[in-house]
Amino acid sequence: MSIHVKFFASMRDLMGDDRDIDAAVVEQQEISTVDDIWNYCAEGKKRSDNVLVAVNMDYVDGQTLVKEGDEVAFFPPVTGG
Amino acid sequence: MSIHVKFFASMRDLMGDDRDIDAAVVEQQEISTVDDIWNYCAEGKKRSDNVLVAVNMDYVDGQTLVKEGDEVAFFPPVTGG
Amino acid sequence: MKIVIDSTSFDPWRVLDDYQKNMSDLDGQYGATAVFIGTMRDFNEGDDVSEMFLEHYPGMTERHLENICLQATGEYQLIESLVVHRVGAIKPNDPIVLVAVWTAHRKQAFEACREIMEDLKSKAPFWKKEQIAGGEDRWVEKNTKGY
Amino acid sequence: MKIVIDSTSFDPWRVLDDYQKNMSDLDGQYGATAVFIGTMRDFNEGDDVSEMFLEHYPGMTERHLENICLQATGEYQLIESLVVHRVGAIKPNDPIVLVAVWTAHRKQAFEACREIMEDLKSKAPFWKKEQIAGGEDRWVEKNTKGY
Repeated sequence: MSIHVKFFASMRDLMGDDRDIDAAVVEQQEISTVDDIWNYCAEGKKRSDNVLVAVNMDYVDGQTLVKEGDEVAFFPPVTGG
Repeated sequence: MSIHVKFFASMRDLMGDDRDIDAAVVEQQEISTVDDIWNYCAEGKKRSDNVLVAVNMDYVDGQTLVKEGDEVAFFPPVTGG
Repeated sequence: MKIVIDSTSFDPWRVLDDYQKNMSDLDGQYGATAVFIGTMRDFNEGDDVSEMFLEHYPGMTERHLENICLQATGEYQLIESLVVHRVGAIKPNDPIVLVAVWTAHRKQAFEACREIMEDLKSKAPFWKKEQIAGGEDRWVEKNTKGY
Repeated sequence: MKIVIDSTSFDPWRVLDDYQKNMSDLDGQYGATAVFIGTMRDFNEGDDVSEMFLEHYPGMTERHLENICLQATGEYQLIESLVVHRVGAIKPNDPIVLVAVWTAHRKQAFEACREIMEDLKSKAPFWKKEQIAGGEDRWVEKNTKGY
């Protein structure tokens, strides 16, 4: 089990392709919230205030707890329609 | 030349068919406004507050002056759409 | 801009398809289309309605609808607009009215379509007479509220 | 209620015709239909746009659109609703989005259609990338205002 991290649209251009964070890494790095996930993946890049986050396809905020098996997605403001 | 008077929908049920008021009658009866037309045609029937009036297909009120050749229409609130 | 008073049943999607095909010189310009269709229901105020007759004031009705559309065109920068309204004998599930507008952006399309409909409902000279199942004809006295 | 994510071009009037034909058990019940269609324009923010790519979040997009329609169904007593949204490569004049609702009365139809569109524009996970004539691709940064 691991945490699946997805980036969409311009967020993928910034952060690279989707990635999995292994369970061992989650435990070792004490990754427990959405903010922790970002910090682990971002290599120092700042997260803009308008970046949206979803856990298991529901919108959440940065303090939301994540667990192994979760899908965490970061993406820019939506522009459909 | 005469004044053409039209009634629509439930107003026709109340007032009867369209009619023309001859120029001679217009002069003799001193018919000069929409209200005068109603009073001439209505034989004492009261005009409900919500009755709409158009002269030459434009909405007007009762004090509007009419002249020979005009088309004056009385009708109930509209219910299209 | 087009106004149609139609004494026979019309298919709204086909009317829209045809109208838009004739707008091909405007391809790429409009980003938003808003459409409203009013359809005859088979009940009203608690009664089953089997048929309806729609009377209008020939001449004034067309003129009033044109004025509504002209005003909306200026107020909302309409690229195109179309109004179709049935008259005469109407059966349940028949479309009664179609209002369609084409604009650059959605705000204008939504607002213009609704405003044209509200103006039509409150001022365009049409009158409905309902045939009630097992009862007499009756003139419809008022419309439902739009806001 | 139906949600469609479509990777090929669709004809909105035909989609509506087909959908409504399958609603024949509801004939006579709905008195109002409101439709919005968003179409790709050939210019944006002063530039000519020759093509667009629409990315989405498979799974979350469908789920979010379903939730929007479920909520609107309760709030506005929708009898039926349909949302179709394009993804992938899109050309000018292609329809991008279709929202349609069927209700008893017009107030609910107008309000539900607009609210579904505004929710879709502000929260449904879609992203547009424009191909500018003689320029580079660019992600669209924001939508125009809906109110």
